[in-house]
Amino acid sequence: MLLEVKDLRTYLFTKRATVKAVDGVSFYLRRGETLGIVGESGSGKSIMALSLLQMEPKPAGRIVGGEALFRGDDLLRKSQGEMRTIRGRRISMILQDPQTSLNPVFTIGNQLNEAFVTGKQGLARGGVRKAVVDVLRKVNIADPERRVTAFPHQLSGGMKQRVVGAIAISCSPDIVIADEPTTSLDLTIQAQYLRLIKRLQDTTGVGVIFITHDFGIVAKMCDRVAVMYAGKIVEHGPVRSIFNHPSHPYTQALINSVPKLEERTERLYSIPGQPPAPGQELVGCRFAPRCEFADERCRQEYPPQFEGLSRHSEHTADCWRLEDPTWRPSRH
Amino acid sequence: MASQPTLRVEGLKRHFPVTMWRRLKRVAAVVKAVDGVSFDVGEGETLALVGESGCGKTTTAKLILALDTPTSGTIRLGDTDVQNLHGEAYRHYREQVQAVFQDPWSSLNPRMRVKEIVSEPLVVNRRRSRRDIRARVAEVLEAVGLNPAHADRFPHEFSGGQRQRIALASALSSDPKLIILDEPVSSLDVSIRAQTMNLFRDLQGQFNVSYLLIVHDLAVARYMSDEVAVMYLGKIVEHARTEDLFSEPLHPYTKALFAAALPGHPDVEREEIVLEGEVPSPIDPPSGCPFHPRCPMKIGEICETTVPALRTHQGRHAVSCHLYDDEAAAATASAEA
Amino acid sequence: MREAQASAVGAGPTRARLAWRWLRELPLLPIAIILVVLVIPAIFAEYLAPHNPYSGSLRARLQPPAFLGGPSEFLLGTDHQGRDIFSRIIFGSRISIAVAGAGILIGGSIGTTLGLIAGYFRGVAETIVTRLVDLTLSIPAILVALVVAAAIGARFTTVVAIVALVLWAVYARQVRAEALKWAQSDFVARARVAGASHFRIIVRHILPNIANTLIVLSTLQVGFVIVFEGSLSFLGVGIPRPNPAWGLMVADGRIHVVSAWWIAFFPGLAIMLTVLSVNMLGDWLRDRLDPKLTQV
Amino acid sequence: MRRGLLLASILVLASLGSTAFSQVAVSELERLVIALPPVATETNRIWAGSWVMHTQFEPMLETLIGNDPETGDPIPRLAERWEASDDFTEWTFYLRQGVPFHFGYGELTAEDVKHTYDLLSRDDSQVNMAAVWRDRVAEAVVVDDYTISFRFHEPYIDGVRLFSRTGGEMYITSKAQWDEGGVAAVDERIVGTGVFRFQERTEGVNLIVEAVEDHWRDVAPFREIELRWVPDETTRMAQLLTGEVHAAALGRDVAESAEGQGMVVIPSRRENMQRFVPFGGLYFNTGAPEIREDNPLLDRRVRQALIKAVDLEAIQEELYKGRVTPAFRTGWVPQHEGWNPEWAERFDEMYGYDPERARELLQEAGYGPGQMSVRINLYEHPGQPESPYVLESLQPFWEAVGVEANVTPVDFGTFLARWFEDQGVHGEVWITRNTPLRTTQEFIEFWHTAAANGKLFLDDLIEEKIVELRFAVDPEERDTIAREIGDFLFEEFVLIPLGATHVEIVVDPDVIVDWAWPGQAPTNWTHFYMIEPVR
Amino acid sequence: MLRYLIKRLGQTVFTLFAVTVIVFGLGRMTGDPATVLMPVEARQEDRARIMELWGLDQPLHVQYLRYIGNVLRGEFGDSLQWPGRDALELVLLRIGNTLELGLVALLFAVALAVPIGVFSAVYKNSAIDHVGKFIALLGQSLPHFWIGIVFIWIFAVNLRWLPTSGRGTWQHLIMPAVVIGWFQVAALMRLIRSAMLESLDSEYIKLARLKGVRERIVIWKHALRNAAIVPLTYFGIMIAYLVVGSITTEVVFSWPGVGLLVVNAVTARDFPVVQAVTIVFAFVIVLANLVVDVLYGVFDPRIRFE
Repeated sequence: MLLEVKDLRTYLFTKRATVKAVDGVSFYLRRGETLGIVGESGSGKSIMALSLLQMEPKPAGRIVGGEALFRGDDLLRKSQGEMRTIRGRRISMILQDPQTSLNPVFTIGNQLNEAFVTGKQGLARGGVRKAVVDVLRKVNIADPERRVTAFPHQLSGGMKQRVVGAIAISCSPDIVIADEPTTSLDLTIQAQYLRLIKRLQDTTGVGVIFITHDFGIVAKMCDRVAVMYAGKIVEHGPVRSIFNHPSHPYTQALINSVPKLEERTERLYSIPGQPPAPGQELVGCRFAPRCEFADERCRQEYPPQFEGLSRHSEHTADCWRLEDPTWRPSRH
Repeated sequence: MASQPTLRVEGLKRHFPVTMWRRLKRVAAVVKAVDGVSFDVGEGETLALVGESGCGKTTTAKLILALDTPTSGTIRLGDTDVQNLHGEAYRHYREQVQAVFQDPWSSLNPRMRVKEIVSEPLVVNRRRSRRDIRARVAEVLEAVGLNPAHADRFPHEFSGGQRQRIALASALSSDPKLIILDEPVSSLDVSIRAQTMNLFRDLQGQFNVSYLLIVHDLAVARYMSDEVAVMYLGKIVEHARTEDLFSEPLHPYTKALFAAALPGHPDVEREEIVLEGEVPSPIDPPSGCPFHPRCPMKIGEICETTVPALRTHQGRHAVSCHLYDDEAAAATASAEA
Repeated sequence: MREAQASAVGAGPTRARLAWRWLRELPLLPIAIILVVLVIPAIFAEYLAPHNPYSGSLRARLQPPAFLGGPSEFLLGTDHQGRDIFSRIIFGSRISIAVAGAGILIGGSIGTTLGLIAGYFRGVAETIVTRLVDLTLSIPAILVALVVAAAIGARFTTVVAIVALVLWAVYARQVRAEALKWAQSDFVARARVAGASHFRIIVRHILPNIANTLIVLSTLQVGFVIVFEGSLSFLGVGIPRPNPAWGLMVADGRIHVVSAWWIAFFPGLAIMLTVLSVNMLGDWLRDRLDPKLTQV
Repeated sequence: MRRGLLLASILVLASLGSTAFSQVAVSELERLVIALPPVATETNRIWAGSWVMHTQFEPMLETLIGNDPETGDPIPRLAERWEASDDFTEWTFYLRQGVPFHFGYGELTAEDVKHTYDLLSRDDSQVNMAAVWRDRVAEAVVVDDYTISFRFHEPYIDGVRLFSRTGGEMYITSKAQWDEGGVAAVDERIVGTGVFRFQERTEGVNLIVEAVEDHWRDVAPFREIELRWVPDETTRMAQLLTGEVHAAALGRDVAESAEGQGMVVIPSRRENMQRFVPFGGLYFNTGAPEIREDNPLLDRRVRQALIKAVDLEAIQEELYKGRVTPAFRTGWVPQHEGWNPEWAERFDEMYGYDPERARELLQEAGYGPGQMSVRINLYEHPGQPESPYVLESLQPFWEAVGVEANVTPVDFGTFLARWFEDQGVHGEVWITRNTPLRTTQEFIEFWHTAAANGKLFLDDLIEEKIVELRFAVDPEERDTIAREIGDFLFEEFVLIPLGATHVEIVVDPDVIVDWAWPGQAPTNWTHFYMIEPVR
Repeated sequence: MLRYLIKRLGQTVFTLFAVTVIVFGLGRMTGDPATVLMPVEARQEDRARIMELWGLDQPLHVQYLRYIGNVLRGEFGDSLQWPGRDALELVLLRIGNTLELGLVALLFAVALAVPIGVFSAVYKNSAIDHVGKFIALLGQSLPHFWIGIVFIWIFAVNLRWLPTSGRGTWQHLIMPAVVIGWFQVAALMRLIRSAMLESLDSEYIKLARLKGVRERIVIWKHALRNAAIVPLTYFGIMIAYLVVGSITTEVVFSWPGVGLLVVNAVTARDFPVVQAVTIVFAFVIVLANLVVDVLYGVFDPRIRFE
């Protein structure tokens, strides 16, 4: 087990309210595996990912509980100094927006150098330069020797994102967390980038946590998927199991509300209402106010986790409805 | 398609001159943002303009909205030519063509109350009594599913989906013939998109309005539109009824887009067409077919030298690609015969 | 960024509740100082001032403050004309408000108008305005003040005109940049699509969105104006003499710094407290009204 | 004294030289620094500016006739003796022999004196007496190397003052230098015969002079003196207190502060200036239509009321620190022609502080409370830091008797321009001063004749009398005419006489023991060789 | 870049030309210098003679054309107040002193504003933030001439640490530079603080931290380098304020700079000097803006001067 997160809680303490952004999240990641974390904006997925690296947004954000065992070591108990040796080297991250995630005033080479220098103190000067060019080549950047001296604004969006990718893999980390890395890319560029990630994963065996709001990316890229809603993972399981037998009403609704390219949809399922506002005190199931199956208990008490859904041991979901075995989807 | 289209665009071009200094020499160049685009939008119908960023779809929208002036070509709304509108005719056009923009956060003035935003197209164009305006605001707010009692609130008190509804209410308030929807759902939360798209579709019938949908997401185009035009580097490369296009995409670029689109299910297998490189700069567009440098089905020199015309293929499916030259020629021949 | 925005809204607290929150977080100390030092004296000067601020008795000049053993009738002592410093400071608040108010109002209006025109219409108007701004900023205002005062005399109107002359450029620069930004916003595009006239767009759409900037900018200028007016007084081209302008009192009292330090000290303190509080309030408003910072 | 003046001009005085001051020793201090407000014109060109700039020449240049440091009386300096012709149209000077110019420019001769005269009468000469040098002097005749005669077109009584520092500006400079390098050489450095010689000048910063070794007359008390131009009074005081400068010119309020810190105020030995507040625009003889009939100041009662409303003693004691001599009739001094001792006796009755009487007078003149207003032109008169305070202090006095006083701040230069235009200051008051060195005739000519700028109070009577005075040679006759004019003006209440003040310098008693200078020159500080260092 | 420079130089020339027009007009508004410089006793005809000598008796447009002609040749004429001294030369002799003071003041302002700005952004709403802001604001709340004399009083007269005034050693520079510079700290600090807040909130800072870069480097290299660009645009205005501040401060500290010169010159109606000072000031300010623009390009690679 590469990473095992148990009951992670990160709250944002603002003057007006305490926002339970991550409210008891547990999951795990194996070597070479891709885990998708799907959720809408505000579901807490990004804060959750940052919390793993003790990078929760300060000063409001604070990790208030749980543990994150990386190769058995609890990341949450480490000092900032220790975390620095982990960030970038053992666990790295690709951020959402390539336009803003590269520092506009430093060259590509400079920013990659830094990744190497902080990562591997041992490298000599020439070695660093060679390594920089190598890693740029690895992410399919043409003419890497020349690109080293370029500033971010001189590159296209797709290239920038590859540079961010290069920074992420520069120290051969064990885990790469990719936070919506393709949302701002065009369709054809997105396809190129996803292919690149897949290839890099195949060659290096790195574990990838893919954070996204798009089931399409999950379908294409992930082995397993966890669905987040309002700070909680409401359903989790192997990707096919989830697609074929979504067990939580939210998962079902999400899958049904997305138009398909492959077939004509007469009418999409429309999820009523709005996602809960941060700081809104919620008891019971977070999705209950928008759920067509919700009853009084759903609104009062948070449901337990039901395991082994669709006869798959790893498929879990939090929904009272699953108490009734008839609702539990069975494997075909 | 109705006999008299709501909007008819013919040979629309928008070229931006740019001057650059290269090694102390002044170089004048032209960005051909929109380069000869023609299409109709039928009454009560939806036409989707699909393409990647920089393909000219947004510039086209701006031209139709008269936020920009075309270099050449005509835009007609009913019988009115959009160029050189003045006075009454200009106000009339402003009432008839409205828009909903992509970003619900920046497209509503944060300093105005909802009722002011919604009624703006009414207030600025015609003298109407306050009571009429209030009634109309309530009517359209109700239509988009918002509580008319909230008309005194400010936009920041609403969520993204609600804001997009306000934008739609505002667009509908002057009873327009055409609304331009510029990426209307792409910045909304996933769980909100479906309700918003359904709303757009429902209201189209109710208000008998035509939509010109600017979108990059093919699935959204399929769900929302009656007709689809695919744009690449300022030109329409393929144009057909939605079902025709999705059942049989013809242009290699359209095919590549389909291939690149994300699957709806892990088991969906796609043809692997991965385009190399990026969209060329519109300052220096490639000669011949603009797509030829990236085209996996390039047939030869003709692609580099001759611009393919947008020709009808099998009835109503228009495509601009040399692959279909023979067929088109045959069709023309048979028609002549 | 968007994520924060989306979440910030959600429930949509009412306007009243927002206003209440806003009030509760007001920086009380600066506001209290502004009220006590500036606003209340200005309104009730006639009732608060124990003496005539314009005339005193030569025989009672340079009296120390009452609490330092001076005559009990002069709380903060007297100046070189035997005038009650306390009364003069009270009346001086009016001049500070008038100079800052008029200067900022005139300079701000001109600068805002030209900035809006330049930022919205671009083109020739923008070129002219930016050139004028550059020109204004490249001639030291104090120098102009010296020359103008030599020519037509130092009067209230001269001082206000000089202040306005400096400020308009500051406003025009800032407003032009903001107008430029907002002119490209989607809601302005929507307004144009709706058929709104340029005037309506500028007044109803752009101006209200610049209002915050204007408020913050103006607050921060108040301090500058008061200090600037003092500098003019020091050079003898500020508010004319018998007037109890704070800057003038400090300038006049400087020479007594050894023997009668209170003449310059108390008006100096009034300036410092006012400027400090106004700036603190300005900074607070800035943190509060600048959308970039409120979203954090 | 006026008799003495004439006497002195005819007398051949023995050379007193410097013998009386030979005990002066050279200070240990390398350089004495004196902080002064900047002079209007810093230059080596003696013809390029007016009296107030001459302080900078004082250490380096000398005049034909000197002034006694204690009394200001004329004493021989570069001229050993002098005489006037009987009709006062020719003044002859016999120069001291063997007086060397600085920097080896040879000995002083009559040619140098003539050269200096040429400079002062240049077209671009801006000295106060430029008109005299240009128009009243017919020619300067070099009789021999050590004798020179100045011939005048008409009688010139006041030659002694003209050729001393108290009146004229004839600071003798070297012809040899001019012949060698012209004006450029003068701009480079100034060549004179004084106890100190030019060393270095930085415009707007300072002027440094150094002692002349084996000076023909005196021993320089300091090796170097720096005149440092410091515009800000408070800064001058700070410099004095820290020991950065050893003497500083300070206003009386600031001087008082400095005294509190152990510094010492040295006033000049004699009064330097009479200060007064004139009532403007009293032009009774011009008939100019611009003269408003309704100007209340035209009424003598109003003028008296405005004077009696002012507590002069309070101003003298509080603002001038009591270091002021009453001037009962400004422009007239006991030493000069026309003085009437009765003025002092009648002063309190006519001019004394009496607000009640002031109110009555106004009532009589038809001005009840609030019915009359006066404009006070407020500015700082150069070299008079108290002047704005005085002007400001008038307002409450006048308001107290029901006269609205509009204090209007003006720039001094702008005000001068208005004043010099005939009707510019009609019905207004301001502040100015007169040097008591000026003869009565000069005073009257400047302030009371239409031809000059002063235009304080113009009347046909004065115009008649002044002509008489100009051509009168008999001392008795002159005295009578001058007194008549004085009596007339005394009765007319033409100004508020603030009194005569000394020029002062504040010194560090650890460095300077005393400085004897008469103060009787329009230029404030003179006799730098008289600064007595602490040994 | 070259084209941009040429364009900017063109604007500079325009600005300076406009300055000459304004300065000429203002100068003539103030009345005739003969009244001020000549003795009170001088007769009107003597005054007229001098005015003629100075060419001030001509109609205004003639004077103006002559003036422009001279200015184009770089001649401002002789000072009226310092006879025999070329006005421009007088100004140029002293501009160095003013710039020396201005630069040290600038350094002081930067040295104080940058740490305060950075720390109050990093530790937003902490005690450091508040104390830093207070120090910065205090400088802005005190008129130059007042704080100047208080400084002289405390540090020169009572403590005897520093000389009261004048120019000479580096100690002479300290008080006037602090007085001028301190006034600018608040504005600069505000800009740095908000730019830092924005920068610290950015994705690239997040990424730098994710790379494992030390916090010190994150703040002082990544964040500050970006945040420094924003205040840089303010430097042009700041130079103008420094120049303005120098006028009062030079008077208080008897600093032999252009400010001191011009105060005298205005009082004396010394047109040639006032004109020369204004144009030299304008030139310095415009040049500073130009340098700032070029520096902007150096600091921000995104600007390409198109």
